[in-house]
Amino acid sequence: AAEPLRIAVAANFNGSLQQLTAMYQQQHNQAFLISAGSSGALYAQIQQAAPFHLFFSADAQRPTQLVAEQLALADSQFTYAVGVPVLWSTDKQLIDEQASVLKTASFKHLSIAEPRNAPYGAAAQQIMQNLGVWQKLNEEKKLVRAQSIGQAYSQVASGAAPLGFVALAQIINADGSITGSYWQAPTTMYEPIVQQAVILKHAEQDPQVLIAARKFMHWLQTPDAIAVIQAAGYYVENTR
Amino acid sequence: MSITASINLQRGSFQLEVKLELPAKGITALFGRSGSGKTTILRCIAGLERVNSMSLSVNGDVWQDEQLFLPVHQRALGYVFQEASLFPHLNVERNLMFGYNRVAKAQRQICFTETVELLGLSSLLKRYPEQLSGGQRQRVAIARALLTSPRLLLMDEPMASLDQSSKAEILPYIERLHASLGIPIIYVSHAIDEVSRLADYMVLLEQGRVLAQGPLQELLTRTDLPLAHSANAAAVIKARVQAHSDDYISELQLADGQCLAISQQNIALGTEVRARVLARDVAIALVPPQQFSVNNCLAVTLLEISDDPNPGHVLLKLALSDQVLLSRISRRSLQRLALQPGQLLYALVKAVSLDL
Amino acid sequence: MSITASINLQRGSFQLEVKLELPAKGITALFGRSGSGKTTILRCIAGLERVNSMSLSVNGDVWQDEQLFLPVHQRALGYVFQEASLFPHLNVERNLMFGYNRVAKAQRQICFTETVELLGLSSLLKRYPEQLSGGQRQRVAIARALLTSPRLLLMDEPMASLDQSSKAEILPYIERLHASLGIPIIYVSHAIDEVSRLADYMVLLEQGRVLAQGPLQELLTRTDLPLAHSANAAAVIKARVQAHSDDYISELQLADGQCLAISQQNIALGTEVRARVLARDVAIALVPPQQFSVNNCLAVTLLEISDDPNPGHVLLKLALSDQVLLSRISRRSLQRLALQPGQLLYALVKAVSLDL
Amino acid sequence: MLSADDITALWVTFKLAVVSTAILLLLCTPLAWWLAHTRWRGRTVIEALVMLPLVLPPTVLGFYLLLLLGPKGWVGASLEAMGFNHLAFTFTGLVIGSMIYSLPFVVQPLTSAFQAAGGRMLEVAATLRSSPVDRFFSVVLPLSRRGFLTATVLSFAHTLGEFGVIIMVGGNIPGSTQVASIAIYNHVEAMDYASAHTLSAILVTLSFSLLLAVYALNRKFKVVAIT
Amino acid sequence: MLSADDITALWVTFKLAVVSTAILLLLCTPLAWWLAHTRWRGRTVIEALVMLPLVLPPTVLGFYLLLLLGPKGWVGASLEAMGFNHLAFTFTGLVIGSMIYSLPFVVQPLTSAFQAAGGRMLEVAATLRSSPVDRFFSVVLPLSRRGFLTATVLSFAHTLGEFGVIIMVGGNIPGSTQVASIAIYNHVEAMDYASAHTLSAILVTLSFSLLLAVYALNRKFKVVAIT
Ligand SMILES: Nc1ncnc2c1ncn2[C@@H]1O[C@H](COP(=O)(O)OP(=O)(O)OP(=O)(O)O)[C@@H](O)[C@H]1O
Ligand SMILES: Nc1ncnc2c1ncn2[C@@H]1O[C@H](COP(=O)(O)OP(=O)(O)OP(=O)(O)O)[C@@H](O)[C@H]1O
Ligand SMILES: [Mg+2]
Ligand SMILES: [Mg+2]
Repeated sequence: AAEPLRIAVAANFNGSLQQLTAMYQQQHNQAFLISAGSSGALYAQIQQAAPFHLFFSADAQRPTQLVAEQLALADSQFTYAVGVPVLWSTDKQLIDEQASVLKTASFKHLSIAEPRNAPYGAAAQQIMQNLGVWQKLNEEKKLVRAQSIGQAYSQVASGAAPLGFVALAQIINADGSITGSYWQAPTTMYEPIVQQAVILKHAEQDPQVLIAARKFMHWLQTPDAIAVIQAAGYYVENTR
Repeated sequence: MSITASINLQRGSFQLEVKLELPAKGITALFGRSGSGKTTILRCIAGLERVNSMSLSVNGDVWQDEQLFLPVHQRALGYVFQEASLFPHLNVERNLMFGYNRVAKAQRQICFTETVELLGLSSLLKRYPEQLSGGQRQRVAIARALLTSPRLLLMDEPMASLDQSSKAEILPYIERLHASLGIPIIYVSHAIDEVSRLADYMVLLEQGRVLAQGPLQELLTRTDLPLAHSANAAAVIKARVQAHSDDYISELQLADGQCLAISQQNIALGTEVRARVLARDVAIALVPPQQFSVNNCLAVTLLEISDDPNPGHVLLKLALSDQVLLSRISRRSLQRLALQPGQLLYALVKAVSLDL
Repeated sequence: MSITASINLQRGSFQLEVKLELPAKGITALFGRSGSGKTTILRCIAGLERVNSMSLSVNGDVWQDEQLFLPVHQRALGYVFQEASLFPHLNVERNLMFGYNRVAKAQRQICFTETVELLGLSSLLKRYPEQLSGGQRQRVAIARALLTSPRLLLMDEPMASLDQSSKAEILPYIERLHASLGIPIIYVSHAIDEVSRLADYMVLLEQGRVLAQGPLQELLTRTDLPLAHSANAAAVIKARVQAHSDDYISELQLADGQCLAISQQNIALGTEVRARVLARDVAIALVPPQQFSVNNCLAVTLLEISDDPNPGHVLLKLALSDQVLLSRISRRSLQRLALQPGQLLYALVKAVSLDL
Repeated sequence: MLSADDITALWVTFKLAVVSTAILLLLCTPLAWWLAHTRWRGRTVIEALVMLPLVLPPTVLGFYLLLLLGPKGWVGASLEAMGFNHLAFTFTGLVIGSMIYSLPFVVQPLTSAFQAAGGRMLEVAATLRSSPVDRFFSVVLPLSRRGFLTATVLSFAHTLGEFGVIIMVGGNIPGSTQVASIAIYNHVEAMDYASAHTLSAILVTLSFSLLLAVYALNRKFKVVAIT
Repeated sequence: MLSADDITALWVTFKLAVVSTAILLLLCTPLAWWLAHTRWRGRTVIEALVMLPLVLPPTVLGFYLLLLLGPKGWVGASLEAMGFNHLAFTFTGLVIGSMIYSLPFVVQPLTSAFQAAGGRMLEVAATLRSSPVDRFFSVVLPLSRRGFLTATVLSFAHTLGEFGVIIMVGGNIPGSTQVASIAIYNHVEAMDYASAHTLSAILVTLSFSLLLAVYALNRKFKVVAIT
């Protein structure tokens, strides 16, 4: 197709999306233009008529809101991935199966994404609240709030913060292994991190594009694509 | 044709209030003590001070009045500032070219190479101002102003940091310029000898006010003004070149037929010249002395005897036909010779102390 | 005790190569054409030019040699720059205070208020430099340098933009300072009259080299040097104050008993003084003239007749007992009087043209 | 090593820095001149206003600019009403955004330089028949060269690095509004540190060479001491 | 309207801006003096290096700083070895981070100012018994006041607004390292535009008043024309 599909993607899914589009491009000769950013910024831009065709948000709230504002097509909204928050450290010993380190609080800093803007941050907060350590850690000013889950990862990976809540997708190696120690919280401790995508109104301007967009969105829900997403460290619901 | 200016300006406690009516030809000296307002007047004429209650016309062209303010760069003037004020980012040549290039070719009346040569700048053209001595800088500033071929030249103590020999080279050049091109010059100087040599007209300033203005000759010999009482008081005598003798003396003839011997001048016979005679150089005799080196012995009438600031001195005003000569002698001599106004005397002046 | 300096420096094509041996008392004049290196010498002495091959000692203290370089601010000198160079961010008072405050109280020898008064700055203290006239700025610069109570004063044409009356006020003050405090002064000037009045010692410069150096009297009358041939050539005669008469004349006695009348001076009887006699002011007679205003008629012997740059003039060197007098007369007079070396003559000098 | 997008981003970055610095210099020169010479008392207000773009976080400033330049914004809507496109997500929008953010870096040094370069030399030039415009180019410009250098270098370097405004206004569209700084940021976010390091190194090296050239060129000219 | 955290953030912001600007001025003055007066040819390299913090995106610069200052970084590890704490996520770290980022804004204007303020006036002061240090304070400082103003204002305002470096190095801990700019950004991201507008307005108003005061104060002193 002549016109590339313009995708706005939450920065934390950017890597996986690149992989997916590369695959899709080979199979279907479809060109893409991918703009990564924070979901909040992308949402504000879409409101200001940014020329994006697809929006991969890091949450469900913004796509829903765009649909409500009639800036996105309601029938296209779907959950492309469900994020998995993990407590992670580069130190092999630091985190045990019970994540008792959270209770002993024998660390200087713990990095999380800002709970107000980042779903992973919100999940981290819920997990720690469930464990009853949130208030104490917060008051002791041990919680380092990164602007995004990517920053939280950087802070832990650099060693500046000894541990932090990151996304499983960030720490999982190509062979499925994980460096350092980690703890995956039971899904009951937090509201699921539902990451939704939606086709934007802007795509309707060109029927060709709309068709291509729908085709790509459909492909994302095929086992081929799901396998890729799962391998990247996400949980995927198979239902719409 | 003339230059008329009326200026009224206040700067702090200093008030300048002058009305000037200057001849449009020749050199006008602005003379006055430090702080009397000389620079301020030049700045007003150049248009560098924004004064509302001011009018100025040059040779009939109005440059400034209530309605009009001709911007500085449209006034065809040359200004030599009190400090050399060369452009630090340009070398000497480009400093000189700055004004030269901004004058239409047709209006250029002054030759670049000649000026550079005469002001001794040939070897300095590639230097930057910071590599020049004080006197060299000042010479560049003079040349730079001249090279705009101005219709009016303002010079603020242009010779202050120049040595005698440099002055002696530059002064005749300026005189010549003004003679051949008829550029009127307004010239600020503290050196009365420079002024009495150069100027035709004079404005005496005191604390922002004009004390007197008029032809140089008149002002120099007015005993009610401070000039006649200054150490270098002088009179200027008009005479005609009559002969050049082979002992390097030129003979000048005065209106009444008397002769004045002066060191040889390179001037055509018949030309009218002005000889400057310092009051201190004139001695008085009742009879012409004999076997005496002094060549000039002029018959004069004593007009007036006035006191000098120094109580041991008196100033004599002498009539030399219709011109006036000044003589400063000691009170002791006055008494010894029992001089009285109206008396016929001989004024003795050495040929070597006469200047044109 | 003396000031000795040996300087060797290259700036572009200009080379300065001088050895100076100046008396540690009195005023030394640096004299030379524009660009001859006067300012550069002062800068070297002040330590403002970093020159390696230079040595300088002042009154026995070494300020600079191969090993040592005393930084500028540790040299107890005062420097009046060729341009006033006031601090633009400080008003006059704070400009003056700048150096004054940086000298230990015990070392202050110069009174603030007196200096301010004498240089006519009292009413300007609150002004900023940009609100001053050129001459006012220069006066501030002089006062500022003096107020550091220097042990050596360097003055670069300090009077260039001052009028006669200001000069007449400031010069005696400087003379007095130097007399009472014994501060040696190195003084750059183009004005030979200023120099011959002030200086005791003189250095003649030409293109970065010393043409001659020595006591003023000697250099002024050396006919092989340009000074004696300049328009203001003068001799300096030592004499003793003998009487003050009531017609405001002071009588000076020369070594051989002859007398010199001069306008009244406020100097104690018996004091030895120096009278400056300009060559152009001395007339020659074979017999003393009668009924003549000139008061001084000195018996002299003609020592030497030399040519002057002006071919119509000659310069006579006259012996007045053991001192030397110069006289410039016209060649015509020379021939008319048929003067010969060895001849006894009368030198005539007006009392009013004598200066101390 | 570098993806095609990275290379394009580098190209866009330098284009943006050059264009916005050049326009800024053009526009701010008269403003700075006026600030340096006016005696109007309200001048301080303008000086303080000029600094304000620095005070807001870049992304927030970008957000407000987006609101202004977008189709619903005052500027964008006016443009659309006149038949043009609105400016959000365009290179023009980017230029406007980074110009606003770099405004203080240009106005401040130029104002300082102009304050120092006025005075006597301008008077001299005027008496040498130099018109006001001519004076500006032949006297003020050369005497305030250091100020222009500071302004240029600060604005240029700052545009290279800043992306808060740019990402909001430009939308980070590869090939048109994606700049190197965003690309690096994306690499970091995507934990592709190798690419981030490489692109950073290239950006830094290129900028360093450029700055070095500018400074060296500047020193080639005579350093004029204004004493 | 404002939450307690917002108020603390405002306080931290101004504290950070004041502290880092003050230290920067102290440290950069000798550096700028040296740059202005050395004849060493390598000087251009230093000048170009000083500008580099601007070239990298702030968050990326912050990332590299974090690597350096954290417990595994060269600086952080050395500190810990000496028994101190590493600097990541501390106010000290914040100060260091924003100092590095504002370095060019201080060095550049000061260097320009010092280049202009040298020369004759220093010579005069030296002949008036003023030692080099004394000269610096009594002559150079007053004559380069405009340069210091530019440096102070640029560095101060820039520290108020920029948070890319700060958030990485400081960790955005409410009450200790969270600054106003991050708070505003968070409001925007959380689509709480009302709070964003309010906090922005407060930050802008406060800064504006401060800048106005600085400029007005500056004009109170005599404006010195260096002609
Ligand atoms: N802004 C000002 N405020 C107060 N007085 C001022 C201001 N500007 C100039 N003056 C005064 O105006 C007077 C005239 O200054 P001007 O420069 O014209 O003097 P001048 O005759 O050129 O003296 P000089 O021979 O010393 O150069 C001076 O007394 C000076 O102090
Ligand atoms: N950087 C330089 N490069 C080349 N020549 C220089 C440099 N600096 C000074 N000169 C030359 O050195 C000579 C001496 O300068 P200096 O200032 O000492 O002269 P001066 O005797 O004070 O003259 P003036 O009476 O004009 O002030 C001058 O001819 C000047 O042109
Ligand atoms: Mg004047
Ligand atoms: Mg000199």
